[in-house]
Amino acid sequence: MVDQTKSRIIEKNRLTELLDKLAQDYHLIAPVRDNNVSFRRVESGSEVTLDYINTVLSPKNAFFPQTETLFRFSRDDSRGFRTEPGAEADREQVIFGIRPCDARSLRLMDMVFNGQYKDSYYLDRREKTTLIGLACFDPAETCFCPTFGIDPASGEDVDILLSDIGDRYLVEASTEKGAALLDRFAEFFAELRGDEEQLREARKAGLAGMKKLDVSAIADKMAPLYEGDYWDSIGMKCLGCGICTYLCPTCHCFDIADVSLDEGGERFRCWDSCMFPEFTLMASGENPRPNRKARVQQRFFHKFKYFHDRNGELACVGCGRCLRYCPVNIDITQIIEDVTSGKAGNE
Amino acid sequence: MKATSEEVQTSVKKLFEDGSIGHFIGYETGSDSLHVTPCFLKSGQAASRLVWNPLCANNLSKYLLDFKNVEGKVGIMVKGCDSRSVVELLKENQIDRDKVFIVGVPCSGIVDREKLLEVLGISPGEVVAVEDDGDAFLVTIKGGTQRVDKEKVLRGECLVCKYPTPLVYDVLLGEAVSSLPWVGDDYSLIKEQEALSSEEKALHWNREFSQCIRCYACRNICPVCTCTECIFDKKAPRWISKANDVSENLVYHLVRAFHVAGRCIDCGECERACPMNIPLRSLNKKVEKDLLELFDYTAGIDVEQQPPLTTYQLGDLDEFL
Amino acid sequence: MSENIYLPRMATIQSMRPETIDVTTFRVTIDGSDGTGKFEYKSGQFAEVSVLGVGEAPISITSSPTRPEAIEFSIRRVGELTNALHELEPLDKIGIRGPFGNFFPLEEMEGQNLLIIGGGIGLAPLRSVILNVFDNRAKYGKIDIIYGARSPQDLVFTSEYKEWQAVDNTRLHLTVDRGDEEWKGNVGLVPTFLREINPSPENTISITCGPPIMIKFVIEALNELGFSSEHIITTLERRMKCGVGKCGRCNIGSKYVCLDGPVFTLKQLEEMPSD
Amino acid sequence: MAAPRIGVFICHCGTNIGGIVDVPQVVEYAKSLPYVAYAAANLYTCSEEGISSIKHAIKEYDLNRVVVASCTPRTHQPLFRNACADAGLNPYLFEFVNIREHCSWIHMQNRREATEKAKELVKMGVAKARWLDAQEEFESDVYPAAMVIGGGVAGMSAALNLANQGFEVHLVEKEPELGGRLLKLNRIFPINKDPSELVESIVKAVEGHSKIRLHMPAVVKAASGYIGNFDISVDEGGKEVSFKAGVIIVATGAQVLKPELYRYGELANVLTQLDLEQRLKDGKLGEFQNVVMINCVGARIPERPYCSRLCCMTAIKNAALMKEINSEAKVYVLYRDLMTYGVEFEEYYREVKEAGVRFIRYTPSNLPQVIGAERVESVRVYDELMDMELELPCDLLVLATPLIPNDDNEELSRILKVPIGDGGFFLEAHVKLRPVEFAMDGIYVGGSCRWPADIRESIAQGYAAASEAVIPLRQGLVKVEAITATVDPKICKGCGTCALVCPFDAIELKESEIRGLEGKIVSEVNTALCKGCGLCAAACPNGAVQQRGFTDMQLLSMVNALSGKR
Amino acid sequence: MQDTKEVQTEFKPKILAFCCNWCAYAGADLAGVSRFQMPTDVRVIRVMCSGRVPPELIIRALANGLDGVMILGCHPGECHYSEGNYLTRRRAHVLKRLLSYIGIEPERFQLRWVSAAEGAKFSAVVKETTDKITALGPNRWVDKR
Repeated sequence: MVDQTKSRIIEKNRLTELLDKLAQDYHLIAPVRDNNVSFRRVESGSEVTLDYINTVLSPKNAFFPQTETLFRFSRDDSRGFRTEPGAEADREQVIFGIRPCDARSLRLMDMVFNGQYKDSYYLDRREKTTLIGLACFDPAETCFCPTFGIDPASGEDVDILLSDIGDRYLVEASTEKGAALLDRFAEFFAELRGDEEQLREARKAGLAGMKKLDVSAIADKMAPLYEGDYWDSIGMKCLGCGICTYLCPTCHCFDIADVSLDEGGERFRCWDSCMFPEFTLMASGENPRPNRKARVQQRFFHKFKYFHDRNGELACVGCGRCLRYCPVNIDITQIIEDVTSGKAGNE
Repeated sequence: MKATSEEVQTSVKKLFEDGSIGHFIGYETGSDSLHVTPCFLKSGQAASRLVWNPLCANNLSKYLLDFKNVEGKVGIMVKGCDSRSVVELLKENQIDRDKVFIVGVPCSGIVDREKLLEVLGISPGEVVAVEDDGDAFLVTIKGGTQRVDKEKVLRGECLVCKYPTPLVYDVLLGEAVSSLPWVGDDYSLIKEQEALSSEEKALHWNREFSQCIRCYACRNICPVCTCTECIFDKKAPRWISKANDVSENLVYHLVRAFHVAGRCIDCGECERACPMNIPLRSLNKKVEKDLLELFDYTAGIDVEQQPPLTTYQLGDLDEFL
Repeated sequence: MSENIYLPRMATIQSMRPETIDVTTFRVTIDGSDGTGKFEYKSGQFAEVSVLGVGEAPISITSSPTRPEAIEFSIRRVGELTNALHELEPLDKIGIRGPFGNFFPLEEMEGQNLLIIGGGIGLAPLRSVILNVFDNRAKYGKIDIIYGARSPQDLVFTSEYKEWQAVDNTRLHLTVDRGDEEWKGNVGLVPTFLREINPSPENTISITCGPPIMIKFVIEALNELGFSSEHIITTLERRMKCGVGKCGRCNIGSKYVCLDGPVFTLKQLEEMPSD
Repeated sequence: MAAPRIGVFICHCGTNIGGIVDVPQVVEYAKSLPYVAYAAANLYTCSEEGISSIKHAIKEYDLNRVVVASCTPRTHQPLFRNACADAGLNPYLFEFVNIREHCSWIHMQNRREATEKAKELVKMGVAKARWLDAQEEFESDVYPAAMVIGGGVAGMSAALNLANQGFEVHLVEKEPELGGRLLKLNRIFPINKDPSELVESIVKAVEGHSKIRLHMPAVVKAASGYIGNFDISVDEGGKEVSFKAGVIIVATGAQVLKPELYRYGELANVLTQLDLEQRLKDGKLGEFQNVVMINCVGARIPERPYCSRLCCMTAIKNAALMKEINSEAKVYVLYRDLMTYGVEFEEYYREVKEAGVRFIRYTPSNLPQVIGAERVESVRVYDELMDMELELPCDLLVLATPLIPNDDNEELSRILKVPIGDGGFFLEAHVKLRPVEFAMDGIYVGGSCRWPADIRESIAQGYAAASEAVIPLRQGLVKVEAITATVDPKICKGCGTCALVCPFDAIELKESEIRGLEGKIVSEVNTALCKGCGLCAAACPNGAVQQRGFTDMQLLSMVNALSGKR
Repeated sequence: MQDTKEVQTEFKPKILAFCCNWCAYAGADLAGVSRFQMPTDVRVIRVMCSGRVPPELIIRALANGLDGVMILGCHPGECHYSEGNYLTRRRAHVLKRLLSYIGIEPERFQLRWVSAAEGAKFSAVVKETTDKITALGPNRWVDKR
């Protein structure tokens, strides 16, 4: 149901103008088409494209950049160092056009970066970000977000949701932060005309055939698959590249390394992937996950069991990126089906 | 005649039966009708899974490295381009010819999925099958069949393919294809790039390299990237920082282009694998073009041919400025 | 912005004591006189030790919290960071984050006999326990320390053995895989030696640390000797980076070695996948 | 390995460096560099005082690396390396930085920048020094025997020379008789003597020498090993004979081209100069009245572009002889250019000309033509100098053809792993610096197998090769280069790229015998053959092959240091 | 990317030269002995053969922000190791073209032949290269890490 009080509309032809305005006041991150469609920092509304199903890279970069300075250091005259922390997020940011699946992934990432030890870099950015989502009405064949209880047309995990209902967008704020932003840019928004609910429902027809798998018992069904040869052929096929993990909106693994210059340097973190052999390789030369099979297995166990055991959620939002971009077409939905149907154990 | 999936299945089955092979690497239908995926067989029973169609893009030859220590011969399906990487693997002693049984299939072009969808204006779920039909593909979509000109929807490497028929094989299924009618100047795109100013080139590549996420898919899928430990994974010396910035990405891509110089056979797998759509073939093609112009060398043709950068002629070009 | 969990505190190397050809014990104090210099830890925990410009690695603490004057790390040269550490000199600065991870349940172990089994550099975290229980000697029963290394030259903390042996109701059993002319002690692998010593499982908790292959056979031997899996405690090694359960590489099943470990009972290990 | 403690010594070199570069400033800068435990200036580092200050500092400050920033390593490196060795430090833990030739002397007008550059050069040197490793200089015994291949005048001269110095020599000749090409000659220029006198005396000396073991007729079938230790196997009249040699001299000579020009082989009165000599020698020439000789037959043409050098003199010599036998005879020499180099030859040519031999110049665009059906009756030639066509009566046409490489050169090159140059002759290591050696240590070359040589040159080169070869034989030990290549078999993938680029065939693909890698095909360096060029290290795609003293780590550290990275 | 225009007046390039021990390094020595004065922007790294310099090192140097890299080796036919410089020549041609393809001006990577007797040539090469690279301005591909 459209909440009349928190909802507005914006005419399509005013969107660019709004984005221009947002870009002035915020770090505006939005989908841009280059060789591919990816979220990027934009300076003006005209750079933004909304003609895409999902971006290649999820917007996790905006909270957990691929490379991020943890602190800098400088050498002093003796043998010491002076350290200073990496930059805080210097301005409030707006992510425009985030899909409900990617928005959900942030909730999962929060579980990692919050907790006993708080990752100030991630949390700081998270706090300073307003998410403006874009409802999905034309999902891709590879999409299966309903599997994880995600409604691709809902604004559950965003501050504001835009729904394309033809000549205008329905604009719904679902948080205080969202409502505040709507107020601030009230000039661009108009009152509802009344047919919005109906128009939106009509658009939802496109979601009818979406893949929805039953994952209610997947964590339990994974456990016996630890041994056995189900993962052999997947490991065989896997090339050990980082596409699936780097494109995954829920994958959060990173490495930490130093840069050393004459005058000082910095310690940075950067994305890392459990698909890489070096990920678990110890200095002694031992590697607890010595082959592709072990690494593939870790990835799926992490998503469908380990993460669940720790946090009570599955670490997948059904965005389909890993399936869509895997050069050898390893199909996560097939694996879910194999596991949940019991086929995986019987091979 | 082009070989059919059935022919492949029958012949692989027979190879298992007569003991010629103990393993087979081929293709099977993937997650949808526009995808195939590598398929590994240990017996002839499952041979009916095998397919051969214009979607079989993967160069399977790299998987041969995983079968070095198995009992019996490994059968593998290769297209023209794939056979050339087999030649390179043989050249560098990475595989043993006596342990490999090569099933060659002449190929008249592989579909570029994205191009096809764009040309037809459809989504992948609507496609039922894609078949080769001479200079066009027959695309069966829900509710009919469409004929699409190959030139509009072929993969980039297929548009300049000079070796559609495998150069090395134990058995060839289907009729050899000697040349492909659409292949013209292999290097027209490279020449366009070469003609740009340094500033334009730098701008262009800066933008491209800044997109790279260093997932290493281009390296890992590359059939001639066979190092036991890649220099980019080494810690001492550290050639490249894990930090993802343009200059590190530059080092990665240039060194990679150089490392496959004289070995790259333009199977296009790097570019196909790249999720960010970086035009990686452009770098490799550039080197390929120079090796041809400077040293009259083409990779992957002859096992006995000495790699161009390990040899010289007194009369090689000496002008540098 | 809240506290930066990745920012190390600076510390000063007070001394470096060579233990073997490739193991050195670093004695370190945390810089800062304003109370930030405090570093409270328990036996079995580790710290992330860094050389700025080179990197960071998890290192188990080998000193005992009962002796708070300095923190000690016994470090073997195996990789980039440990090499860099060995190339430092006293008064050089290093970075310390931590302490991290869990610890040996010393309180639960009170009143029990202790069987401490170490191999090679694996004695480093055990030494923290050893010194700790020595300083609380009355709380524990009999202490048997079984320690082995590849050769007499590979034994660590040799300068302290005399002192250890002098402690009440404590025995130190040494063995080496290969002896030399001067070696008068036992020659043989730790698990074999353990069987020969034949300790009683009664009222005894065993804690062990060493190379994975040794741990595997020590556990086998302990099982044979009748130790229950709740009473076999070991500490694990994994590649770690962040030390705080975020970077994702040190998990065994759903446990992160850096958060939930490194100390585990055999019972806990048995419940984990054999990763 | 202990932590690096680097000592840096900056040399004033009197005012040579100190007058331009602010040495104290460089010393202070050096002290700030990583791992530098000590830095000081010397007035003259190479003086006794300087050397002892290095030795003293090594001990006093427990230094385990030394960097000297002064002049060029090409002259002073041995001195400083020895100083390190004297102080108990492996000499390869020394690194040289050149701040004189490469800095102060070339930037005399810019003291500030010269000082900055000196600092950076020191920084790079220190960065490399941090990664230096100790190296061992291996020595290997030299088996006191030589193999000389070829029993011609060059080979025999070399063999005699070595044998006379007391070394055992295996002389391998493929013909059943010693003497080589000389046996076929009639007279030798410029002394007009019968060569048999010369040949006989040398052959006698060779055959009678107790130190020379003749293998005849015999060909080399296989050779393996390296300087000091070659294992050789020869086929001696169908029997396989094996022996060891410390050095090898290649003196296999050359052959005379039999042309397919001027109807040679078709008409009975067309001979080569060598045929002519044979007939003269055998006394079977018969009557002649008009002799035409053509030079440069089959030489200096696109497929054989070189000048064989000897043929002109041979023609002149034989022309003179014709005149001598029949003073009435008309003798014409048709030439393109005359190669009569040296005072004696020029003189000889003039005399022959005065004796009535006519020299006519032709051009390659207008070759002489042979007239006659059954035999040559005349030769038509366009005389370039007189600008007219002549028809020369001719009852004997003699063709001067070049020396060409022996047919079996390639086979021998393969067996000995020594290179052949463009024309098919053997290729020496360096035309000026190492003219009678191959690049591969312990193998030497002389005589016409290297390039057409006359008798005098052949003898001289035979002696030259012998005097080079005798050095390792006399020393009894050879020092093997310490700056050699190494392979890490763990990461080597056995692609063989390194072996392909190695100019010394020092790398082979072999099954590893290392524990854990048994059976893996990897590259293996034969340190005795390796000359330390580092081509393999640059060609290896993943750094499995390294060059000692110039590792990737060391070179990259220098580049990074220059770039401000640590 | 740096804006090249702004800094042009102050710009002093940093150039690296790999010199073969047997020829160019000796040539550089001779230039010194002869007191040929030249720009101060070139730093020499001695290698035993020009063929020792792997392309990785050149690419790394340029990505590190150095403004130019030279390899100075023996003239063809004069390699101390018989053929090292011929292999260098092939590699360098391919690399130079590849670098130029991505916008690194050809002047920034040069292979030149300098014998032990060519002190004057060494000096000329240093001067010429320095001038050219100074005119080009700073390397566009600058590393920050």
